[in-house]
Amino acid sequence: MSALFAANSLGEFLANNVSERWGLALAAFIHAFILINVFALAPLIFIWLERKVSGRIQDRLGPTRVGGRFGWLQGLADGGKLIQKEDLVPAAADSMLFRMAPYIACIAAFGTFMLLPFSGGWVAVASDIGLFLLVAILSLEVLGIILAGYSSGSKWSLFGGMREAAQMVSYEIPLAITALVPIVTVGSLNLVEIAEMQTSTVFLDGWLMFNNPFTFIAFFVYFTVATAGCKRAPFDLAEAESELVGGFHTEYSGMRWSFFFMAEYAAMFVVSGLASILFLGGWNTGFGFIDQALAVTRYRGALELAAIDPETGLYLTNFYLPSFLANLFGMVVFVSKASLLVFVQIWIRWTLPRLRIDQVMMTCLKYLIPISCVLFLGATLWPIGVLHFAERSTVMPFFEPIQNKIERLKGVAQKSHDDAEEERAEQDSPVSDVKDERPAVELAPAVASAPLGSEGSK
Amino acid sequence: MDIGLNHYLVVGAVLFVCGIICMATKRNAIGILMGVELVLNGANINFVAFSRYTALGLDGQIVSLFVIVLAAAEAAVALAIALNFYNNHLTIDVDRGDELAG
Amino acid sequence: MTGEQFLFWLLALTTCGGAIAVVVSQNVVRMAFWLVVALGSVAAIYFLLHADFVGATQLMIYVGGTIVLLIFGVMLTASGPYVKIKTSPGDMVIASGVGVLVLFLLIGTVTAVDWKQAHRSLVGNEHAEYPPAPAAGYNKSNPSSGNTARPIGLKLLGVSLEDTDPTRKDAQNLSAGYLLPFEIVSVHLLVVLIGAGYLARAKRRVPVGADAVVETLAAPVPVQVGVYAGFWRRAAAMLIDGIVISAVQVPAALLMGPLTEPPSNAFVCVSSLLIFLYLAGMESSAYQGTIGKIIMRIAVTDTYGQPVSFLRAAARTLSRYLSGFCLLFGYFMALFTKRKQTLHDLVAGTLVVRRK
Amino acid sequence: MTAEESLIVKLLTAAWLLPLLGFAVEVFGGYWQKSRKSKAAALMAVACIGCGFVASASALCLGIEWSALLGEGTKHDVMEPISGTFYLLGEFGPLVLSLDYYIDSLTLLMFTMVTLIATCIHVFALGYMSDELTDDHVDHEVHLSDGGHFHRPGRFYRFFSFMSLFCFSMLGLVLAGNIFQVFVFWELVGICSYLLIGFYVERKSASTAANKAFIVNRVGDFGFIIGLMVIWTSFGTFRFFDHEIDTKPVPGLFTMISRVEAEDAHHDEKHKSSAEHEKDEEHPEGEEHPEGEEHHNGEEKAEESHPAGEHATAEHHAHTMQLDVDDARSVVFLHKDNKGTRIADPVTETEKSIPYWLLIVAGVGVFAGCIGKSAQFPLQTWLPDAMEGPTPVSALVHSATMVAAGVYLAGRFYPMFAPEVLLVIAYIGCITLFVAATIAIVATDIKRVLAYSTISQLGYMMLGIGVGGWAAGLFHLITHAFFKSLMFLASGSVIVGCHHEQEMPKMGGLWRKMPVTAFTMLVGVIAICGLAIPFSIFGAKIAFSGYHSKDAIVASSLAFMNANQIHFLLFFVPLVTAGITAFYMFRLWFYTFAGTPRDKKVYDHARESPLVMTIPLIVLSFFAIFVAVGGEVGPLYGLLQGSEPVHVDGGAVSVATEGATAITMPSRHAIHDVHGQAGWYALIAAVSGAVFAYLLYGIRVIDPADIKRNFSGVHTFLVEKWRFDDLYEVMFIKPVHVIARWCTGFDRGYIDGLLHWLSRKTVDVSNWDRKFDENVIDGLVNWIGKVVYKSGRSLRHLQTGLIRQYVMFIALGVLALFVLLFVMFPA
Repeated sequence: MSALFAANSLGEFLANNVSERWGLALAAFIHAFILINVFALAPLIFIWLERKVSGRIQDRLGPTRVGGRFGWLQGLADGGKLIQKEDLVPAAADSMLFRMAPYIACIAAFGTFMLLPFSGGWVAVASDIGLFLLVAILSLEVLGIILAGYSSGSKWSLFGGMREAAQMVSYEIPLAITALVPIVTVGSLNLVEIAEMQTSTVFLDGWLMFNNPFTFIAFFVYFTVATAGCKRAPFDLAEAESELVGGFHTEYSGMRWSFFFMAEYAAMFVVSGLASILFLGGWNTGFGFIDQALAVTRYRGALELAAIDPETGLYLTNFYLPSFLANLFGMVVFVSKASLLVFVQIWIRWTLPRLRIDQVMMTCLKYLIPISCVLFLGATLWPIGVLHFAERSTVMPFFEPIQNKIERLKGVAQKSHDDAEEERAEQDSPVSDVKDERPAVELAPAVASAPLGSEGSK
Repeated sequence: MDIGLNHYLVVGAVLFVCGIICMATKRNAIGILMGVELVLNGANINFVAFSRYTALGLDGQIVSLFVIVLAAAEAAVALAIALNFYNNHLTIDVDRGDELAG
Repeated sequence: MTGEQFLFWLLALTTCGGAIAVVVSQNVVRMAFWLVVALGSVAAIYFLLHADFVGATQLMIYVGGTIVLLIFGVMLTASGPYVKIKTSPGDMVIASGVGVLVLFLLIGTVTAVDWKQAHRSLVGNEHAEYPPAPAAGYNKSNPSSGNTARPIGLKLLGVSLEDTDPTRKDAQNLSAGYLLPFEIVSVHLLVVLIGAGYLARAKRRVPVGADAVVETLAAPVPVQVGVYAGFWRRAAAMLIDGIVISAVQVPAALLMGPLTEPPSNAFVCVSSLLIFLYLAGMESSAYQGTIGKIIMRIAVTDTYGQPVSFLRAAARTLSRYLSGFCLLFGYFMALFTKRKQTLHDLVAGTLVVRRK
Repeated sequence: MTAEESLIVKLLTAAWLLPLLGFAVEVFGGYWQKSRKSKAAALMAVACIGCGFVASASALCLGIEWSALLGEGTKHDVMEPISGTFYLLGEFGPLVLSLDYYIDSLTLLMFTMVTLIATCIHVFALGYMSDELTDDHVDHEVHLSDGGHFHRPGRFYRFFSFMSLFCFSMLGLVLAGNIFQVFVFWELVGICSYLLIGFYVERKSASTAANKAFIVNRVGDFGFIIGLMVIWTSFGTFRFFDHEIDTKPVPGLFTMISRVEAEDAHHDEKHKSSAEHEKDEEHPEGEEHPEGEEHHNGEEKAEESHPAGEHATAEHHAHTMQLDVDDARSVVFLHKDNKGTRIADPVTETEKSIPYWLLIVAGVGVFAGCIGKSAQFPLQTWLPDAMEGPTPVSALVHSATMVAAGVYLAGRFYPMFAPEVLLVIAYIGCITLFVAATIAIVATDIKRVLAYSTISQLGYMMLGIGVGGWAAGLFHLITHAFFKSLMFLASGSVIVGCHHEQEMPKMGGLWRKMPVTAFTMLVGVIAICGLAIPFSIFGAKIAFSGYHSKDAIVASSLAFMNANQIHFLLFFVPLVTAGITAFYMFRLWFYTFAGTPRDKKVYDHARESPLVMTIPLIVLSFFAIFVAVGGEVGPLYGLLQGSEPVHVDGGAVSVATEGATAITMPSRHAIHDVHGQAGWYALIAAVSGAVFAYLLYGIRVIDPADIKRNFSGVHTFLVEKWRFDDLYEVMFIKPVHVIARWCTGFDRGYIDGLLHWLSRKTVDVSNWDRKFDENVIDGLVNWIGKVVYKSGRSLRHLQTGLIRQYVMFIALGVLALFVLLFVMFPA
């Protein structure tokens, strides 16, 4: 269970402060609330963006009326309309599966937000296999599409579902492989760690995209594959209206129909966010001096949270405001990057014509999979080659290796932390006062090493 | 009641038995394949539960990983066989594939 | 009821319910749906058991992969959207009876064992903690996190992080690990992939007389279409090429330094590149073959008897490594393939034929 | 072992094993190929032996200390022997059988020579054997009963695979590190020659010749085996070199039979050598002999107190070596440490020794093998008959492989030979060279002349080794290999050019038709005769290789005669034979190439051979001219001296150092002193022989036919090869036939009768057995079969083909098993 909720900031904080059982439940609730209220809004914004961008590309204005100048409430208005519509189930449909399918698609798309970090430590589940789990959950979305296509009892839907199944299953393979290309460089599947390692020294040098030629190409391959995996144009064969009416959602209407679109836009955001974490530095800006300062601040914050009182052996959970602000800034950076990539996807959709289904499949199976395999092989051999021939860990002449950088920044944070400790110790002489001022939680070593589940049952 | 090893083993047993019944009753080849998957999953639950509740350690999880991977391979081959069966018999009903009956 | 208990009962319910629904359903797609429910719940049970990597794998492979394949099978084989092949009620009753008996047997067996005592006698410590601590993850500061990806990876290589008990002598030692099973499973997967593709492939028939048609097309080197070069002839050609290459390489190596010392990386790289260019270049040239092939009167063509492009020749040269890596088996394939093709011939789609 | 040494070992191993690989590939690939028109096997063989040559030459370049060879310093610094074990075949108590290697400069030289010549011959054979490149080869020399000729598929691949095996065997023999391994490869060489001589197996003459060669060789090998037995029992090891058994150092054969300074050398010898040395001291060129200088220095270090002039006598005295014998001079002690003191055998921990006569038996036994292999008197008869094989085979057999093996072994085993054995060798060689040369005078078949000349030259080599000119003998082996292979290939070219006409009386004037062949042949003839311009130009004589080597042998025998006046024949016979050699070789050349054509048909059809055949000729003639350049101070001789056994240098004395039976081997110094003198003698003999031939056959001053008429008795005797074949017929073959007839009678009368009786009884018994079998056993088996069949028919209804039922069966079976378990083990 704790693996599911292994959060190292909010969950632990609540577990330590409130009570272990209810703390975790509370954390889960808070996460869910944030997900629904913040990121379910993201599709609405992106739908508005889509209409706006398409309008501008087609030399028209797009929505203008609802919500002030830019029609920015258009998405909400659409949602309101859709909720009011009748929830239709065709007579030929397999009604249980028909009703169930949109939920599966939606849950799979939104479930991935659980693993997507937004800033240093700001993640619901900081799993060591975050990337793996994220891709696994994302791949469940196809199930909803297939079930929708099958259960509608319409041949257009069946064709759409079939195409979708073939396309998504095929594109999952290059997606996973290209996502593994930067993994080879950093050596971790933990998305937080991956992003933290991309702190730049000078300008953009920390971004994994610029780490070596293979990651550079891999970014573009990944982005193409991710676009196809989200069944976005020019790969939107599952809902090609000129051929299949509406594809798998031909028979859907109202809220169930809109669930598919929420899922689609959520998935777009997730793959774009993943792209920015894997290739574009995550919440790092790319400017060396800013990144380093922010990283030191974040590490300092982590040290403050995990500080142990040397006399009592208790955790001192200090709240460190600069760290919080740095994380907030990081989130802004991250969301901007991801949104930019979503914008590019929209841009592509309204620029490029649609492919034929056999072209789509051939592109994937004959080109993208071999290319991604070659990239993976190259990314594996590159560090060995650089180490062997140039006798250094990177070809960049003046940038330091990833591991050294992290160690150095952590060292700086540790030093400033120690200095602050000393300062505090000098200012506040009596130990008991300190204990009163700061919230302290007793965590005996034996308990700390025992599983939370068994602890709860004792 | 504390959740212990027995609970998980019973869940595994239920899965296993469901798989057996599935294999024994479904005339659809795909259905039989699903029964096989259920049986394998029942066994896998046992492995992982033992890895948690006994001194087996990570070995149980590794074995279950092997099982999962091999089950995927088995599913691929079984589906290919099912497709061939369909090509040859124009049905997926396994009761029709009794050419070798004594 | 603690959170764990609640989750367990919930998941047990969905798992067993899903499984039973699979049995009861008569529609194959519904069966698949309930199977997804059951298997997804099994993945959640793995998370509950601190086996996060296994759980993720279960999700990825079973729920994400196998189920899709199953639905594929359904769609390709069903003659209509609602195919129901009914089971006779008698069968159902008998199977259920036997199933219930087996279930009682299993439950009886499971509950008959005192696991706590069994664990303690197995460990050899009468006061061992039961249940034992979960297999510790990589993250030592947070043992309850269940991060098992790295320990499992290391375990596959034979490093055991979980045994920190200093009294156990072999605890920190390297063992053989699961590397060999891992490799075997990998090869097995590859074989299955190829085999499944072969079984499920669309059967195509090659038009009769394809060879005869292409014979009329002009080719720079007159070759005997359909007269494939034999293994020994090709081996001799390779031997000659080896002599030619070493006749250049060995003096060059002697210039670089004494032969007893390993050559420099730059030398290896340059000579590998030159050898590659020699092989691929000669085979795609108007000679259609290396010096050894010219001497042995054989030539490289594509499957239509035409000269090969440089790209194809390059692919052929690179896939020679493939032939070499599988214990030279790729080369020996020329002994028994129908058109005397080696593995790299098959990969690049080339033939080696006799010259006129 | 340094990296360089291990590289040499690897190179030589590669050169040795490549032909074996080639053999395997050729023989199987050839067997399976569809058409017999493929040259692939030949190219493979050429490639293998060519690579072998490259590897051997590289090893030669790597292994030789060139500065020591060409500059100052002793020749023994040229190369340290490399030895070791490839593979342990088995251990039988203290006796170890293994595949070893022993590499010194001689080995390297032999490798390079063998591979070079074999490469040339292979290339030549590409052209020579090309008429075998057919699926339907007609053998015109085989007449069938219906009057037609014999038809068979071409055997191109077979020829080259045998050639590869031949090269492999010879190289293995050279590389061998123990005498047993030598024997193994010795036999392999024998079987290869058998296969190749009998290549045209359908021809009666060819198969007979092959059998003859094989059987005659077995006679020699019998002696070889006796020698091996003696070595096994007395020495307990076969290895040449020092090695270790269970970490105990065990000396090899060569170290066991090391020499000590003679206690009292021959008075004459002492006197003479001291006198010569004094003369040498005054001579301005005395400093030219670095080896002498070195010993000089060594002596100075040992006895510093002696003034330089006084110890000169002592030096030569000290250098006369003798086997370490007991006081009764009948037992030779083995095992000595570096300082020469006797020690116990590390394995058996006893002081080991061997009776002196047994040592002689061992030496003579091993030499008997050499007699057979190198066609020495009295086993020389097989070699001329071996001409039945294709000419490239003859070239290979006569130059680099088979016959060279015998001389090589004699040289390699030299440290084991007691002086008495050496005397035997010398006399055998002496007789052989004379007998063969006389027969060659009257032979008319071009290949037979060459064959007898080979026997004669082998006699020279043996003589050289026997009289203590170790390096001279092997020197001649190398040079002879080049010019004899050259001449054989040239004769092959002539034979091909004349459409398989081998009789010289039918040729003549061919040099106009085939100039390259004629002049390369002339090079070979001059080389073998030893013609030279005996004046120094740029410090070296203008001479072909044969002059230098033959000169060295004659010089050795002259020195030997000086030391042992009683054995004067050992000098005069070779000297005279040198003249005979020149005579018959020029006779051959004049007969074949000069003068007017005698048979118009042959002449008209004659043509020069293709390039693939002439290029090897040119290559070989180049080597025939220049291989021995510099003579005694040249690189080749220096290389040979680099692996010369230590005691050769100073000369050895026999155990009986007094009286008529005493034998004193000349020291190198002594040989060198008579070198110039001997060179003049040999040159005069050769020139006179050549002039005589020119008079007889070149300008025909006297008609040879007249001579033939006048000396018809001698001529017939010579044409019949000294009647050796008749002698053997009477001595061996007839008695064997008589014994065989007796055995046949015994076999037919007694053994067959017993067998017939037994068979009748067996038939009776089996008749009874059959009745029992048919009634009792078959009835039982049939009953079981019926029962099984019936039950099978009823059981097969269980196999419904329904997978679901099978699943149920499994589940029920498991249930049943568990129920059974609970019932039987209720706890």
